[in-house]
Amino acid sequence: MATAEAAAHSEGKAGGTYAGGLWSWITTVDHKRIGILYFLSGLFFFLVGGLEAMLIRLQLAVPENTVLSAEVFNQLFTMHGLTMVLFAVMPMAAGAFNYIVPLQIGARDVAFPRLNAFSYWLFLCGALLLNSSFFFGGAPSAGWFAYANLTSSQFSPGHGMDFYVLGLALAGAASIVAALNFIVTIINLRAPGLTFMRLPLFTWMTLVVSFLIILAFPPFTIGTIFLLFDRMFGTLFFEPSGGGDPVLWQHLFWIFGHPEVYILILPAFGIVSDVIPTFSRKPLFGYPVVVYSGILIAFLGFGVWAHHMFSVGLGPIANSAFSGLTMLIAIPTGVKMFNWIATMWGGSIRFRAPMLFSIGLVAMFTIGGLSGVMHASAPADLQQTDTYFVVAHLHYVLFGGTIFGLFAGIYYWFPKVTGRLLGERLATAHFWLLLIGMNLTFFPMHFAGLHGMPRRTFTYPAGLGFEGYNLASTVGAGITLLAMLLFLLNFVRSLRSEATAGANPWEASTLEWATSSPPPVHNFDVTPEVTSRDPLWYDGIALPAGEEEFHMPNPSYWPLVVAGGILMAAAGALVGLPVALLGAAVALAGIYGWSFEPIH
Amino acid sequence: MTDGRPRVPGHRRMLMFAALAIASVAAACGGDFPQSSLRPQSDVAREIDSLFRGIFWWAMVVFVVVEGALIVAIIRFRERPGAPKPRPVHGHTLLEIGWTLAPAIILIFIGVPTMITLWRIDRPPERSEVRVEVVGHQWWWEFNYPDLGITTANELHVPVGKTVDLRLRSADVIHSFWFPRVAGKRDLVPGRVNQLWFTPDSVGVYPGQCAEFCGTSHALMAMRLHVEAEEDFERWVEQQLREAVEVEEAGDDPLVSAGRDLFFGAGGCISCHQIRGTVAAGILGPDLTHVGGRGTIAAGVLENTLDNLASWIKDPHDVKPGNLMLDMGLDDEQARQVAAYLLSLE
Amino acid sequence: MASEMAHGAEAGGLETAMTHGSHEEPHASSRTYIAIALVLGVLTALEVMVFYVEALSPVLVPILLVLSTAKFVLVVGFFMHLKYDTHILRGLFFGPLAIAVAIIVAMMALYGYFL
Amino acid sequence: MERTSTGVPNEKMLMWAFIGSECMLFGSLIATYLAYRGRSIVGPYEEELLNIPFITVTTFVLLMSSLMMVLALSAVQRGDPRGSKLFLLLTALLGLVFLAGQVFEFNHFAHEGLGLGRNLFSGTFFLTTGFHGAHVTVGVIWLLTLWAMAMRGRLGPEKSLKVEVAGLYWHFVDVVWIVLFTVIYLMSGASGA
Ligand code: HEA
Ligand code: HEA
Ligand code: HEC
Ligand code: CUA
Ligand SMILES: [Cu+2]
Repeated sequence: MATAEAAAHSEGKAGGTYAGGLWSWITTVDHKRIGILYFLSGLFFFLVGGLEAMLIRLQLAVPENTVLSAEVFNQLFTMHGLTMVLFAVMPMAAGAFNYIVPLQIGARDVAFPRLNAFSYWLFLCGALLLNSSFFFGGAPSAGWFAYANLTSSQFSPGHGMDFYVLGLALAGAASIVAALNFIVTIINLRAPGLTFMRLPLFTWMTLVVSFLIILAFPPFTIGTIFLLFDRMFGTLFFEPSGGGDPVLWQHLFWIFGHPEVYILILPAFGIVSDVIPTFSRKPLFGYPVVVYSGILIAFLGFGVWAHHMFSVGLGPIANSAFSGLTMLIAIPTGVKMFNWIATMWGGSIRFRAPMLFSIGLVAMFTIGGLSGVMHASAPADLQQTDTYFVVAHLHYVLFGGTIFGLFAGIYYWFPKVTGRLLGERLATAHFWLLLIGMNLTFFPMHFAGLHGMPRRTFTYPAGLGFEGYNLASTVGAGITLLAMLLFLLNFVRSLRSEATAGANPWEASTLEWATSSPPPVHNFDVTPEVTSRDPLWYDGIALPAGEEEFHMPNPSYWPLVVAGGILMAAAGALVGLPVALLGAAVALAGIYGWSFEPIH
Repeated sequence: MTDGRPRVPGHRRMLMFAALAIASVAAACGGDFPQSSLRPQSDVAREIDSLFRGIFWWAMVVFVVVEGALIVAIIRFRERPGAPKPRPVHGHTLLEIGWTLAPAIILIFIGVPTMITLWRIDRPPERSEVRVEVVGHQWWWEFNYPDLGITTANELHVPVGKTVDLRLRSADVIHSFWFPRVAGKRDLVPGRVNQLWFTPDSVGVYPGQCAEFCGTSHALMAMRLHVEAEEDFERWVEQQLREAVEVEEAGDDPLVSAGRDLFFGAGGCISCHQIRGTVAAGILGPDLTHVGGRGTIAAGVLENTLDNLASWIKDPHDVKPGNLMLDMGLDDEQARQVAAYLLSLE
Repeated sequence: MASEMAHGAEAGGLETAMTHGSHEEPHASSRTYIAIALVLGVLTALEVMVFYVEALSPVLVPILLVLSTAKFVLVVGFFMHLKYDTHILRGLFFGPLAIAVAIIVAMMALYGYFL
Repeated sequence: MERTSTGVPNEKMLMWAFIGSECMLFGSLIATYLAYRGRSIVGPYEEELLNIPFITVTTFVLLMSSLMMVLALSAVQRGDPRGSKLFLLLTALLGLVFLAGQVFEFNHFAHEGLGLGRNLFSGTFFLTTGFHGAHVTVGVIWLLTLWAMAMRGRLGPEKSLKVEVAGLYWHFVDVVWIVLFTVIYLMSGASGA
């Protein structure tokens, strides 16, 4: 198709190739490179979080185990939750936003390339800051939602909670900045003819998720700042002795926390909405409905937060309101499931790795969704909350949903990014092992929970009937680990293989497949004009003739300087005022350097 | 990263005792799952259970439909050589309406029973026959019966068939009160007073546990519920109302009297514990007036035997990491003496 | 009143409009801005007055809500130009604002304001 | 100027999206302020401290700075360097006056015994208004930067977008104060829970 010409074009163009070397990565403002950085960092933290999970499972393999001390165990599940949610899934998704979205909308880059680099570096600073707590007296250990007043300086005297506050403040700010960038990019940089109702679903869900991020993170930021002030300056926000209400933290956290779980799942929904049509060779069934249901899920997501608080004692009025609103979300989510199945229906399904994982998502997420509805019933949840039943629910939606969706995306776009296909046999083995492993790990947790096993317990006594379930979970976790090792093997091997994928190996329909694999620095030699929803399938693309003028932005190290300054300022809160002031000065200098640096 | 304290093989041995204790409870009345929410023994727990079972079956229906359709689709429409190119269907309005309405209808069947149960159990009880004030501490439970003037710890005694009306509050951080066999959870939130009630309908001993992460030893913050026949409960009340000295004078075992001296003297125990009728009036730890009569100690973690008591007193952190009882530096012999004294406090 | 002002701006015909390479409606004139600032000042004065009038205390909150909403709308609509900008920008602002307000109201309900 | 799908410049759209996010930030602060209103268990209480006449004056100052801001923008767009410089400086100066008022108020409260950790009112009040003050501070720095550019003749009509975006920010900060002034000060009599 158009791609061959595009590829041929890029040869002759100035600025069509990347500079090499470490410095070029550090100063890069190219969305594709930043996407790769995001993804690799996310993958790294996925491994870290996975390792933490393995230790958790090791300790819980048998009753009254003593592999880990209580203190270490409590740090591990806290950091496991935080790492997976904020430093594995979100950056891996951000990697895909960065790499794919500009390609899908026919843009040369995001709207603010340097801001984009800044988001990445700030995220990395936040992640490293939080994880460094392991080496400075212990990680936070109050759970990923860190309920007050256990987090007060009285009950969490070490620095763990300070790292929590500061690390997550940086990561949160980074996410907000990145999301703002994507909102502008998607609204403003679409190729001619690419109307909103022609956007690929992944781009749509990126847009929706970006809105969720800019709206959900601020309440959490405020909550952490209250906590910081309570801990450092003696305010009373969560201090019962001064009239403060620890439950306020729960509200602020979950006003963020519930939308956050949709921040985690919607990118995966976007991916499978692109993958399923490709591998069924049929356009997405009910496109507008799938789009609107995504928006509706996000919107409703702001009105259900107290379903995490049914046992707090908010009273029957609040509980029934939140219970009912929560159940409503099943409707738009179900609609998505049904439209995906209808897309396959009547298609010609190729079971390549991306499709396997997409089907896996539909199958597994449904289970997690249904246990979600069981939670949504407030009285029923009084028996389930804070037990392993919740742990089962959250892993079915997060592992069976998000992780499966992300792997679908990894297999789908790996050839676009590298020009190479991932090995199909290892991929298939990875899929089946992962499916078996995760079910063996997380399905028994439903029973453990209903039979009375609380979560976040570093040990459990024999005799309550939990032994079998836990052993099964641990074995399952081992299988998951094996599956992941297969993936890593495949990843490394494929990187070394020959680049034979071509522009559009899956014969997909969206714009990112119209350019070469990997794409040239400027993505498209000529901005394509789009005339249909599936441009590469039904003659929906026109490439205007002639040369086009464009400038790619210069590399810049200012984003890194500003992020570093902010990291220093944050660390200063722990180390001392001079460091904080110095950091602030560096950041400010960075901002001025940045503002007056020529872009092109 | 462990704070320099030696790793504890003892900890494991101790828990074994608790395990045995729990197993015996299990054998007595719970089948294999003595702490299961699926084996309800009270009005509230039964109501929640039947609500849950209803939802469960609706979920099964959805599960079968979705997974069934998925499996049919991937089998029927898998790629076959020579098959024609699929027709590009873009949607179907009636179908969309159908699969929007169907879940909505199912949700009505889930939502209405939910609301009915919610409004029944989430309001004050119709009768309030046994009132208990529960105070959560890191990591043990204090039970006060304001009408009866009783204070005890970690083991809650109630008469069968009477509505138990609990007021829940916390002395430090958030805990959550949970006896799965008789009721759902309710949090103990500092600065708030919560309510929970249930009417147990069968005699038995049921394990329960703190269900909100509350710090290092959250996992070891268990408790017991003794649902007793009316007469047994009254006998227990009478026993609890007595002051400790009366009981204690009965025995003049040398071990006991040595232990008593240590308890009130060099042991330093009275700075934290109360024994009514004596000078011991500490409030940081559980009331020990009738500790000898409890089935378990240290919040349901250890069976109440001489050996266990002695190991607890000798090294409480070995059993329960991070717990707030101080290691008073007693040696084995002394610990046994104090333990013997405590066991005499029935 | 709002529409009159917009009209006045057009009638004044002051071509302060800047084109960003796109079609853009004319901005209001300096005179309009000053008029709006005056109105804002008056509304503020009214608010403070209402605060001090004992007799109005039962309806203090509704009145204040109306007055401050009016100020809010004036600044956003004219100073921030939203009245003339594309609906996308309006959505970008009023969508989040609606969610924020809904959450504030829900929190007030949860903390016993409407009981 | 880059082509955009909507005709709205990227920077402007970025600022509006950011303002949307800020709605949630200040929304959370206001929600907390209201949730905790009237729950302090030791004094001094808000009724004893809040000085309505004083704050009315600073409120008025901030409103006027918003007026200066639109005038500055219109001067830049017109290509009127004198007006640009004058109005930008005035905007920033009025902002500084407002900040000075806030510093004075905070000091006064501290003198009356309202330390940061004194009671619930102090925490919610200082953080809510303090956050707003921090926004004003950033705005003032930004405006002064623009003013410096104008002084060096580097702020012609072609740069008016820079001023417009800064203006959006500044007006939003003003709008937030309209809400805080009403909710914190004028509604202080109408205590909640
Ligand atoms: C990807 C993340 C994700 C997603 C998508 C969801 C989706 C849902 N979640 Fe989940 N949830 C979490 C992540 C997620 N959750 C996490 C991490 C926690 C724990 C946090 C913690 O405590 O640490 C949690 C906890 C949690 C709780 C609190 C439990 C407790 O602590 O007591 C509740 C309560 O209502 C809940 C409900 C729901 C519901 C109703 C949905 C719905 O959106 C699901 C909708 C989907 C379906 C229902 C399936 C498909 C639908 C159909 C096929 C249509 C027909 C269906 C019906 C008619 C029922 N979740
Ligand atoms: C996206 C989110 C996500 C993901 C993917 C996972 C994945 C896993 N989780 Fe996690 N989990 C959470 C989010 C997630 N979890 C959250 C939010 C909580 C709540 C935390 C809290 O209570 O505060 C939780 C809690 C939680 C608990 C409960 C802890 C407790 O309550 O005490 C358990 C227990 O088994 C568990 C297990 C696992 C396991 C075995 C996996 C596995 O499936 C992981 C598989 C991944 C890998 C195996 C990675 C590959 C690793 C390697 C290849 C190792 C080699 C690497 C190196 C040598 C560097 N998780
Ligand atoms: C610093 C205060 C403190 C001191 C001193 C102290 N204790 Fe304790 N004690 C506690 C606390 C707190 C608990 C609850 C621990 C838990 O279960 O987490 C406890 C629990 C106990 C229990 C278990 C009670 C039950 O019902 O489960 C016994 C028995 C006990 N202490 C005996 C002693 C003896 C004997 C001494 C003196 C040698 C002593 N304590 C000294 C604070 C103290
Ligand atoms: Cu108390 Cu957990
Ligand atoms: Cu939720």
